[in-house]
Amino acid sequence: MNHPTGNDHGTTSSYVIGFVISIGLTLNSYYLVVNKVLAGNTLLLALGGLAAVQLFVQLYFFLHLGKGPNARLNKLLFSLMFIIVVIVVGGSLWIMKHLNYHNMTPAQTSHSIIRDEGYQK
Amino acid sequence: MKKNYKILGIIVVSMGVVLVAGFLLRHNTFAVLQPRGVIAEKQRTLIITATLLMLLVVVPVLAMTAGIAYKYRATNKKARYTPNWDHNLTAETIWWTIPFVLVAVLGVITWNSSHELDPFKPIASTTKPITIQVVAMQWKWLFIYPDQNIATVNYVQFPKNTPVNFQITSDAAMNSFWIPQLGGQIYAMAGMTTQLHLMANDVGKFRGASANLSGAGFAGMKFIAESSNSSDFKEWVNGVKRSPERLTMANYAQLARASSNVAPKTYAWEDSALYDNLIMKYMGTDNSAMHMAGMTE
Amino acid sequence: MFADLLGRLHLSDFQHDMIATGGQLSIVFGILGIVGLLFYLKRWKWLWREWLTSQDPKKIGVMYIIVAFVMLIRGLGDTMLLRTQQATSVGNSHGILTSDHFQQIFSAHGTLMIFFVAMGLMFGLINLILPLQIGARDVAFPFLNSVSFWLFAAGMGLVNLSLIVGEFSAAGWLAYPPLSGIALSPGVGVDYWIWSLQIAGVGSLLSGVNFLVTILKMRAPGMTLMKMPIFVWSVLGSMTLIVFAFPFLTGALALLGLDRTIGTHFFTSDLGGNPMMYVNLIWAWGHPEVYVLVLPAFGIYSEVVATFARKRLFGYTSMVYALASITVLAFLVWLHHFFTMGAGANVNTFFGIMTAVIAIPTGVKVFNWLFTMYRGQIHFKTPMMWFLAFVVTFTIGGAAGVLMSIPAADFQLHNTLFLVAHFHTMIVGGVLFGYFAGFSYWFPKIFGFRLNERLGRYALYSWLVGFVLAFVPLYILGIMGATRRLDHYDASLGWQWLFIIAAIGALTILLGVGFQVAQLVVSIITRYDNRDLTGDPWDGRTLEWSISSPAPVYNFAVIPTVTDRDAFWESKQSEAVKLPPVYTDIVLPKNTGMGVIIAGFAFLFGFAIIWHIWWLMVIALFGIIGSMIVRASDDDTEEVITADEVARIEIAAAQRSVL
Amino acid sequence: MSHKLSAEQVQFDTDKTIFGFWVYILTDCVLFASLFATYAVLRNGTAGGPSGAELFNMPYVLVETLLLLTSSFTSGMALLAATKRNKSATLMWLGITFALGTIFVGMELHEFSNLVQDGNSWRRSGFLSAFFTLVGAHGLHITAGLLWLVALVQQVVQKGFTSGTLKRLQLFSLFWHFLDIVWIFIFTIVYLIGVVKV
Repeated sequence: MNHPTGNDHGTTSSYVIGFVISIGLTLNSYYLVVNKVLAGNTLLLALGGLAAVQLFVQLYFFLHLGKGPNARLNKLLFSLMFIIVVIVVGGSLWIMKHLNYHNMTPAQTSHSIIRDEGYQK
Repeated sequence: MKKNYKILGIIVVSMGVVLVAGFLLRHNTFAVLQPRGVIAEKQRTLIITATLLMLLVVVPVLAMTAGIAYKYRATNKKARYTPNWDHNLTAETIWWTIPFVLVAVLGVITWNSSHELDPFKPIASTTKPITIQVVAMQWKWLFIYPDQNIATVNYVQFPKNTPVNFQITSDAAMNSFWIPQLGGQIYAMAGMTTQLHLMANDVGKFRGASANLSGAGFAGMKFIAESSNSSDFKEWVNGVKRSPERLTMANYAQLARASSNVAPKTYAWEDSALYDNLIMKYMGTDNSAMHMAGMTE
Repeated sequence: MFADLLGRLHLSDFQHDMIATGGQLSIVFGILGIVGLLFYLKRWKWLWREWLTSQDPKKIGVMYIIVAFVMLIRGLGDTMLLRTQQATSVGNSHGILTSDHFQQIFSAHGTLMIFFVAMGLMFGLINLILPLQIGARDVAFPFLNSVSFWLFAAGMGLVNLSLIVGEFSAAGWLAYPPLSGIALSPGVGVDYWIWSLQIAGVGSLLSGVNFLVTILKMRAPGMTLMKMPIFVWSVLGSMTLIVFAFPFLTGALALLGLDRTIGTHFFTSDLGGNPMMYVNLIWAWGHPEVYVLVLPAFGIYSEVVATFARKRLFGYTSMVYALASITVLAFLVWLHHFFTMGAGANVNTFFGIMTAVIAIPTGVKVFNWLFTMYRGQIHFKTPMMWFLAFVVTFTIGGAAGVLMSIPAADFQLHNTLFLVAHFHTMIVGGVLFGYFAGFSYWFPKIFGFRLNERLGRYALYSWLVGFVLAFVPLYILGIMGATRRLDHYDASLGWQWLFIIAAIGALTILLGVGFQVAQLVVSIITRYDNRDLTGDPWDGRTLEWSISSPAPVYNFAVIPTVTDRDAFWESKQSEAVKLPPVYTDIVLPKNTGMGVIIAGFAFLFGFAIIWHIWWLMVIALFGIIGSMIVRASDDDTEEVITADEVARIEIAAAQRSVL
Repeated sequence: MSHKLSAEQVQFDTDKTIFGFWVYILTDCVLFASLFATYAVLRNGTAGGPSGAELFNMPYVLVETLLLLTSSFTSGMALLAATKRNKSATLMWLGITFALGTIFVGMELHEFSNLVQDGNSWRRSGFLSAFFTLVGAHGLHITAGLLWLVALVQQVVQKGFTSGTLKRLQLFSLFWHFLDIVWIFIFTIVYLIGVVKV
């Protein structure tokens, strides 16, 4: 059993690096939005990407996901949680988008059904 | 030998029970298995084929259970006993692949049937479809005929062999619009329109009901769907046109008061925008083209 | 002023109609009877010291099972009322219940049976047996375990309190909005439902975390994952499902609670709300929940079949893969509960096919059980009989499930009595039979004597015959187009005689429960002749049979080292001479009343929110936080059992086995 | 501990508790995921009322985000100081973390009260209900963290660096970093994407 050495909780430098990168990422995404540098789906992808990068930066530098006595189990459970959240939240959004057939007028619905589901009218 | 008599006895008794039950059931109408509509017929064949496919696995499993349990009972000294034989690759591959194949076949059936029997998909037919707007109220069904300018409660009639486009909404709790002998059910929800496309093959009266709990009067939320040949239908429509009551917004408010097991009623001319107003009432004005400011309070 | 001091609680909330008053009186007099008995026998101290403050998972397991059996009896009482109503309410007669009361009863029936009977039996058996099977002395977080049980009991208390004051939800066991919204259900019923499930749900989530960590961190040395008993694998799968699915329940209930209490618009039909999102969220938890219940039952079947066929479990690895794939697939199927909401053919097809795919691992497990029996020597004791009853019912029910996984077929069968019969086959045939098998299989290990075999078999026959009589008519009625939850139907439909047979079936199940109670009483009376002296009554294979019965408080005097699967069977076969054990001091958690106190505050918190007694809610909240801080700063939480004390207990047990 | 537990046993218990707390944090992630999913679905349900673009004051939110990020950093510094058994440094960093956290909650409450005064409370529309509940749930978690921090500081002062206080400091810093990660997603999904006309 390894006794509680310093490396389990990172060193000052690892915290500073993580902190600086996170600030950079936050300001970057803020800049993209406020100055309208990008728009539409590309902006969404950029923001999503920046958020994901900051997630993994903080997981590594602040939460030390990769280090410590339970490293392997922590990573395994985190990825299982991540997959389940992606499945259920992504699935829910997919379902609720499709349930929007009801909010359109019947004419709009029939048109979009043919487009989505590929029926011949 | 005593054990064998007991098992035989059980088998004979259970066969007897099945026969008596079959005899007693001969008068009942099995709505799901005795369809009168195009959609319901396809759904019945689908149910029967799927059940037969399933029996391919169920019957062998039950037989094996009985056989193995009987043959390898502890008192049977002749049976082979191999305590440590705990895996066999061929056997395991067999019972991973058999269910896989069965599910693959079912998958194909599921893909085809879901697309073909989608309640939102209009029925391909040469005759001109009739549109009926359905409103699920506090424990009764209101049917509005936008083209014929009539409305009815807990009773709907349409000509046979003509596709019927139901546009369904609700004015209170969530319900489920279901006429078992004509086709599958679809939920009726407030503030939105769901659709159901059915077509009756021949003349008859069919029981319809709400299949989703919607409050105290839920059990009384049933209606009669009747299909008639087109001449009788025209005659019926003219008859309803002459009925004294008119379905105005005021009349509707009175009808909307909670009541159950309501006897069928008919209304003549009605406020044609009623159905759309009901949806707008819940919609608020955000994602709908028409800004009905007055309706949002 | 005094009136609003109690929020919306008024005297009138204590009055009920005739039948509800029956329920009210049975609960009040039941409690008074028990309290009176405790005073008469002067057993209050014993109860507080031995049971209420116990941190021993075996005692907590027994309490779970007691609560579950009491709730089973109340649930079956609801069943009899429902069956009587449906058998008599035809044409112009309206049976014995009003519609609203009928709807409250089936809502309570569903909620009690799933959350307090099935979850109660599951956590009871897991608490009793899991630490023993992995060679551990305790669960990972003993105090958390005690708090979880008492939160479970507080939730159960709240549900039953609705019989005494106020009413219960009439919107079904999953309370779909807009019916469960404040507009259409203005009463306190749905609030009772929400807050009893929130409190019990937090307890279940904490137990899930607790047992997940116990399995992953506290196995005996040498017991790698692939050497664990299969029941432990099934519990690992079940706990993973709890840990990742219960937050969806907490979220959905919280949002519905906010809708009803402070006027938010999550699931209202108007002002931007979306009731369909509730249905989606509740079933994102709902389907994993039914797999949470059935996986441990599968684990029990594997243990029972291997032991009573005197054979190693067939295909251990493929059984583990089957469990793992069910655990993952459980999160991919939830839309089959609302195919009829009309999400379009592509969405319906995806979830339909994924639902059918789950049948593959389940089918594999059944074949593996059959081949465990193949070329074995099968002893037909009650646990084995429960397994055979399971195979018969579960196979048919499973086939009905796969049939309804096809969206177009489900359009005709959804929300009918066919669906009701299907999920009862799954839960009674699969889950309940499994936990009854586990209960009679491990009873000697916990209480030191075996259950009466003959009465056990009578109970099984009554349950099985009763089950067939009660649910085959429902399958038939479903095909006839009978929807669920009907408190009245027309005479012309010719359904009544089928509902009467179903009522007879329910009575036969009640007879089965009667036999189970008789079995318990007779076994206790004749416990001396049925004593389990060796600790291994069934010639078992796993570690729990390697210690004396009833299992001592510290479980293992010396933590065993495991070398292979079926650790105990291997050690019995090997001739290696066993060195006399060297006993050491054992540290066990000290009894504490904090679990009861925190759950007591949670009960008050729930009661206060239901009745909008805001001052009481704030006090209860501070009570919970305060108790946690007091517990956190208390360092003297463990006690020691000295080595010679352990030696004395072990020697006494050894002498008993020589008798 | 009233009796001698071997150092190995203490280390095993600490790792077990931290692992258990990590599993709890994963369940909290799933709870927030359900709130995010509900927010995403109800985002357009403004029922004629104002949408995100009209309500959110971006510079204000940026300050909030940087405050929380800094307090996450300082809680890391506090843990490092604790592992070096430097009591005064630990208390100093914990104090800063507490201050930043309190300012963050204060700013959030200020934003909420402005919204409510302008008539845009959680009763106004589905979108606003989802906004208040998601951001409010995070705020409640932060407040619970601050309460916990007070109890921790009091324990460090009274008992110094026992294995118990060290363990609880590690748990607290895990919890605080987790909350900062949740805030990253709130900042991106609720505020940034909310302001963009999508």
